[in-house]
Amino acid sequence: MHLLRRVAGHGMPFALAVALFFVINLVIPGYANLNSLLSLLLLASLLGLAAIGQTLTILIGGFDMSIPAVIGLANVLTALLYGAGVPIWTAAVVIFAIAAVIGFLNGFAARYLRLNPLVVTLAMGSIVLGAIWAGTHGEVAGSVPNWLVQTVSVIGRTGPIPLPGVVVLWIVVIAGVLLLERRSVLGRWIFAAGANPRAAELAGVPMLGVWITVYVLSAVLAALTGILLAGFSGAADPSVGAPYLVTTVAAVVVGGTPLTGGRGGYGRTVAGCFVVTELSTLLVGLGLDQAGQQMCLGFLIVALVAIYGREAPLSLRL
Amino acid sequence: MTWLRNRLYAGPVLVALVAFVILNMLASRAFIDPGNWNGLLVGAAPFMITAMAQTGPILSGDGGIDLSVGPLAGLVNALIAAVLVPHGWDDPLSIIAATIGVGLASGLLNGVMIAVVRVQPIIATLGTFLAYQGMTLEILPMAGGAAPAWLRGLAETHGHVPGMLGVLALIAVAWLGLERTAFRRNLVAVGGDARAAYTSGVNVAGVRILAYLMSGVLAALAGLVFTAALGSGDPSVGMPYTLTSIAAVALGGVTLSGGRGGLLGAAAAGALLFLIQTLFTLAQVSIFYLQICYGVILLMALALNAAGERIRRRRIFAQLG
Amino acid sequence: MHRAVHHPAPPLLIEARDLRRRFGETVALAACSLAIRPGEIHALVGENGSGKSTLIKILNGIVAAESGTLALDGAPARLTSPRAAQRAGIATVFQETLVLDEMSVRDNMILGLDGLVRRRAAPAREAAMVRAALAALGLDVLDIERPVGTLSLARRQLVGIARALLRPWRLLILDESTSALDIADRDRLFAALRRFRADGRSILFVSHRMDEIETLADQATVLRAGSSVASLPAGAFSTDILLELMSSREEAGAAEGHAPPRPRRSRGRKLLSLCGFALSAGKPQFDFDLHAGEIVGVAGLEGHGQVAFLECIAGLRPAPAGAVAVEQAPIRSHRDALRRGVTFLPRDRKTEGIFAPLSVTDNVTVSCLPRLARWGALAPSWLTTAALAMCERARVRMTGAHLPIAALSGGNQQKALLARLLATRPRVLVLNDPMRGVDLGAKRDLYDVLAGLAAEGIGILLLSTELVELCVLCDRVMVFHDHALAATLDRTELAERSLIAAMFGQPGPGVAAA
Amino acid sequence: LRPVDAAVATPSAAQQAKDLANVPKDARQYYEGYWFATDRIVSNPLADWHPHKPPWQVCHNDSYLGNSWRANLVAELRLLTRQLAKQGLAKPNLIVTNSNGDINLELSQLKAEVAQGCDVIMSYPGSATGLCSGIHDAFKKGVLFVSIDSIVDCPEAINVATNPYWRGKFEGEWILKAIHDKGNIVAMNGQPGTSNTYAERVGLQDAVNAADAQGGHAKVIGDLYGMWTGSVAKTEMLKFLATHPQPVSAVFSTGNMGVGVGQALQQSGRPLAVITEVTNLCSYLAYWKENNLKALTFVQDGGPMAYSAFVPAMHIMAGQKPKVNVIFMPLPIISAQNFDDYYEPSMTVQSTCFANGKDLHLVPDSYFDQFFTGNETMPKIEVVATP
Ligand SMILES: Nc1ncnc2c1ncn2[C@@H]1O[C@H](COP(=O)(O)OP(=O)(O)OP(=O)(O)O)[C@@H](O)[C@H]1O
Ligand SMILES: Nc1ncnc2c1ncn2[C@@H]1O[C@H](COP(=O)(O)OP(=O)(O)OP(=O)(O)O)[C@@H](O)[C@H]1O
Ligand SMILES: [Mg+2]
Ligand SMILES: [Mg+2]
Repeated sequence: MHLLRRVAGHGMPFALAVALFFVINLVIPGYANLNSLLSLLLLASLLGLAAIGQTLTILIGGFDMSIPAVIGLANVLTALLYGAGVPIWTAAVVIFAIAAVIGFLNGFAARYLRLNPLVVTLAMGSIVLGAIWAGTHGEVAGSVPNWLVQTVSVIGRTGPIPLPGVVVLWIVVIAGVLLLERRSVLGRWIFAAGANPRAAELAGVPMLGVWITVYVLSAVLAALTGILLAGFSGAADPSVGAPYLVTTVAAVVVGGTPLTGGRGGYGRTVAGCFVVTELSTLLVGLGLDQAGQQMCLGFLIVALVAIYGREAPLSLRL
Repeated sequence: MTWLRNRLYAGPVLVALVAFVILNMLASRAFIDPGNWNGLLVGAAPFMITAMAQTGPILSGDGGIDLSVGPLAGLVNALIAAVLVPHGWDDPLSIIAATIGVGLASGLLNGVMIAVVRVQPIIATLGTFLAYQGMTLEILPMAGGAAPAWLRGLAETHGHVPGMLGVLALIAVAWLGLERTAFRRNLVAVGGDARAAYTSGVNVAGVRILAYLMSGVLAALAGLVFTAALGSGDPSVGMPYTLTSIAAVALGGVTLSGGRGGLLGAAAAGALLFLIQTLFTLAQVSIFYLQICYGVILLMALALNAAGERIRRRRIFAQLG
Repeated sequence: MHRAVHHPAPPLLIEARDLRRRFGETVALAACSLAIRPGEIHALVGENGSGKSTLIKILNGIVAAESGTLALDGAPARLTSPRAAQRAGIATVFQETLVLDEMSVRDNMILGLDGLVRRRAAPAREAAMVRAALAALGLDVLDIERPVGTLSLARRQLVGIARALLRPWRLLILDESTSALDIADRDRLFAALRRFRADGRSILFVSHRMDEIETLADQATVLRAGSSVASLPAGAFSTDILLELMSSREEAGAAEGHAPPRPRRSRGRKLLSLCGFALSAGKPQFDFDLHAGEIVGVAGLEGHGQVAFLECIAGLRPAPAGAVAVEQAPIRSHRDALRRGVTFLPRDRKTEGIFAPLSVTDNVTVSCLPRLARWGALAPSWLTTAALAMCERARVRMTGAHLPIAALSGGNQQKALLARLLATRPRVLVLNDPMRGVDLGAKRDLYDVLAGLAAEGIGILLLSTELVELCVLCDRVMVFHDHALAATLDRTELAERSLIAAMFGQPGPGVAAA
Repeated sequence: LRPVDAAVATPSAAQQAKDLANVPKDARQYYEGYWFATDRIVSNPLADWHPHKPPWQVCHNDSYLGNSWRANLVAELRLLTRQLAKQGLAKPNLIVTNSNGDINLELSQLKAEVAQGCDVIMSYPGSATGLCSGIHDAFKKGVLFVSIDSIVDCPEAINVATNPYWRGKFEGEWILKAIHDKGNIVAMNGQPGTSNTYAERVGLQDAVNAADAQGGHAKVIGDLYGMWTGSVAKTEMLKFLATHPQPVSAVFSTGNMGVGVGQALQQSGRPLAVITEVTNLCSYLAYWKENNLKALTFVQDGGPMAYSAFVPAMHIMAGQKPKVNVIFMPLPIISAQNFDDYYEPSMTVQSTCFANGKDLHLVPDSYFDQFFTGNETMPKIEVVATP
């Protein structure tokens, strides 16, 4: 029974992602074309990049609710800096640096001061957003380089590869994160830290270091998403990250990574990203309005998790 | 004595609350004028009630949380203004019955999904969060509808006595009553260590479900209060209150891993959040800085509570030697 | 084999027949039968993972048996939850001391008697009931409003037992609930148990300590690999017989199944040194040196400072007075200790030791990853090799290193943790009661492992609550009393008697000159 | 697609006549379908109400945080207040509150403003009905409440806005002409639950229904919600296009989303459709120029919009009486004909300015005269460009 759940949990999200794709093709005649597939990939990859931080922080037993704010910050700064004539790469470095600081503060507060990660990152998010507004009053002039727009465009290409740059980037990043999880000291430490913090500490895992590194990673990747979104919408907007609060968490849990930490991984989240994107696409395809979409999405998330994301009963936790 | 010990956790937030009342008074005469107290109370009540609604689930531990608090309040507001009243069910009995009924139903749904189906609370309630939002829009696609006079009366004064005071008093009495029962002990036990509670014979699932029922009813009451205050329905009224309720519980010194705290701290923290904002309004500080300030205060509160907790533990171990 | 069958009257309090239960691939109970008569103390013995706790979980309705029958007073019974079991008159103290640290002693004990909202008794009566139950265990002194977290582990375990006594019970089940008790508490408990037997109530008693079973039990049922292989009356069993029955391996060794005393070895160089050390300011200070190849025992009644002593050495808490140093390098933090090769084995395996969801490999290698890695990168094969090597040394018995460690029995989990320590290439091992709740087979392995390590020149500090263990294994034993070093008994003076004397603070031979 | 006009019942002709009785003849054309924004239009709302004496404390009660449209609105109010102050008619500082989407909070802020001694409260309300009790308090205390661009359904409030229904219908009719009454239309709405969004959408629907009655074949095949945010609009549009292979001949976009919609079409390999917008963002004009769209947009920067509401407020504070509580006005329109009067080469797809052209007035000040009785001389104010 234990085993069964584990097996189901492993295969399920991936099977689901594939199955859903066929379902969409069935219910929506004419969906099967390159552009549809490309925009699915594009949207999934934007979500995927934003969800890396969420996955890693959840793996160590935390949470990152500041992702939307950091996305917004990076998005705005990209336009502002580049618009002000700063070379995009310099701009990127500056943005990543700022993001890193935010991540550091998150990790430090959550681990060293032992404050609840959920609330800490919520608070940090509200500080960051407030700062953006206070700085820009919502008026974000500026511009983004054309190639960036191309990178995040469905019809964009990457050299010989017939895929938008962001998708290629995502594929590379996926490989990177999976290697980090499975084949690096940090990766093993992340899982230990999440599985049993007290034991990890006694076993000599540098907990503070791990937490700070993970939160810095999370913030930096959120910033990357923010930069890419500047290219996606062609303009800057502090609230551009808002949708990613719910969707990143949804992607992680639908992928089957329990919020209790130490189990799961980014591979599952990748599947989760596809499932979430496909679901919302399907609902749009079925012509549901906002109200209907939200209701269905709500029930679907719970239903899916109830199928394979259930917690062990108390009696087995004794 | 025990009564006091069980409430020590709320000390800091109560102090802060008093401080902010004084600051507000200094900031503007308007705040002192009794004519405005009702308005203030009406403004603060939803913060307080949603905060209290959030407390039960968080106390019940194992990552307990109820994201659906805000949307449920919104849904009740829409139901009253756009369904009950238009159909002529605008007498106190049917509206209050409906409110409590919806609250119980929602609490049962969340509670069963979490305690019986064993879906992680944050996910289960994320589901209902989205669902309720959708239903609200379905019922009430745009602001409208109306509240009966008696209901609007809750937001007015009756011979210098704000109606809202009645609502809050009612909740307080109910909770104080509940605290005298075994429920609080069971809740704290389940939140502290579910395995210990289970093996010593506590009906853990039952306690969890009760906690979410409590949350549902309180959130629904918040919806009732919205309807009284707005005198109408608005599909977007509930949304912001999920986050503020979580923030308030954290501010209120309730340990977010469950097991320690109560409604008092949460309610006080809810009022505090409201007073911070009024202070900014009175002091003419830009809303932009309010966002920053919320964040900073929340962090500071967390840090303080954690520090207090650490001191307490150190004392414990000092005794242990 | 089933004694119950030959004894029709008086009616059996509990009769379980051919219970079977699997967990995934592991068979926890194969064909387990148990018959408990009213007014008897019934011992349940078996190696780690032989199914004792599972049987008890079934008697509490925590897990359900897949097949087999359960009868109370001769009538078939279905127990679906601990609550139902309590109603049937079964009160259980589980293996882990499950109490709520935040809560007062009183609330901890009343917990579970109430309904969801209905209180069982008025506050005043509650207090009376609680005091009565505590008095039965000689804890009348305890302030019942005090948070349980402020009590020592032993006291917590006793509160757990008192909580069970508070229920209206006819069968009291103790699953290794004496593992943390010191002699004084244990004797008091046993006295109480005998009283209960006298007024016709029964006790099911799980322990890995043969001495306890011999002194206490009227009847002993032996589990092997999930099957009850025998049930013998008081006269009919002895330690050796039980060992023989429960161990699949036939060589049931010397008295108490312990290895023969280690031959005395010449001290190596000085590894660890304390000077002017005291457990709290004001207490007499003392110096201490740990030499290579030495096994030094640490003993004391629960809560007399010996654990704090270990934690200071492991850098887990600052030394109140004096300095701890490894070859002149001071130890101020846990990281210092690890850097200097001082590794610590915590007492509570479940909460401080294992990473339950992770594989044995990950559990064993977690402490030595940087050494195995090249530029932070790891190949799985490197990890597996290292893990297998260490498990080999620690005699871990398992089906595969890729399995989650939670699927190992407690004893093997313990060995896996020892393997983790070895993987760090330690110079000093600080072990906090490593044999707690480990069955004799596993113990024998662990003794040999420790002896071997000492022979390799590792210094070992061993805290144990089992005096025999200390006598057999250690070159000297430091005995703590009232947060001070009461005595240091040398190999020549080591005997249970002298140890007990020192633990109770009576000046015996070799009392340390502070 | 859910029948969109389920929630509101059309009042009888008699009722309409009664409501519109006091609306000036020349303005009536802008009042069609007013009932989607307000239950009824009150005649002589301030008959026995009297403004406070100057100097006035001017206040603004806002509901939404952070976009440049709102920023311009508040900035303009500040400048206008200063103009009054120069004439000794007002205190120089503008008191501003912002509830960031929390309606209950906005209500208590409104009450606080009344208590703080505001004499004129301008507002961009977050709810059509939620503020009424606060507005009533204000009214009783002789405080004027003027809502800008978004209508509140309370008898004591003065609303100065464009009729969202009229806007939606106007766009709808223009689209239908542009696509010759046949083809598929996608509605990119703002935020679900807001009355502007709703009324606009109904306006479109009625236009389409009317055309179909004349034997047209146009229909609305999708309702998307872009939250007035480019990236969201683009995301929703991409998902929609991926799942709707049928051709899209026009998009009805309601503010700040035209560029995102267009990009989505292009990137999904679709021909650029007819696109209407309601905000005159420079970025949209730049995009328009780049791809020479077949497009249309209203001119309604936040600044000029604030000014348009401020003028009637001054009429009232000067002592004149409004004939009705809802003042609807038309808006300038940018289309192919006058595109060059508004477009400037400096505009890019990223620029956040508004293309207001030469004249910042949305309507000549004289437009409002017809809504008032009495001829008290009102203070001199002039619309100014916001920084
Ligand atoms: N919840 C569980 N999930 C999976 N396997 C389990 C579970 N509980 C017990 N087992 C398996 O059943 C076997 C018997 O477990 P049990 O706890 O009864 O052993 P035990 O006799 O109590 O051992 P110990 O002396 O260590 O307490 C164990 O070896 C374990 O593999
Ligand atoms: N959730 C679980 N999954 C897998 N195995 C489990 C689980 N829970 C318990 N077990 C196994 O059941 C066996 C006995 O469980 P128990 O908790 O009694 O072990 P233990 O008491 O720690 O062992 P010991 O008696 O040596 O201390 C152990 O081998 C443990 O690994
Ligand atoms: Mg056991
Ligand atoms: Mg055991």
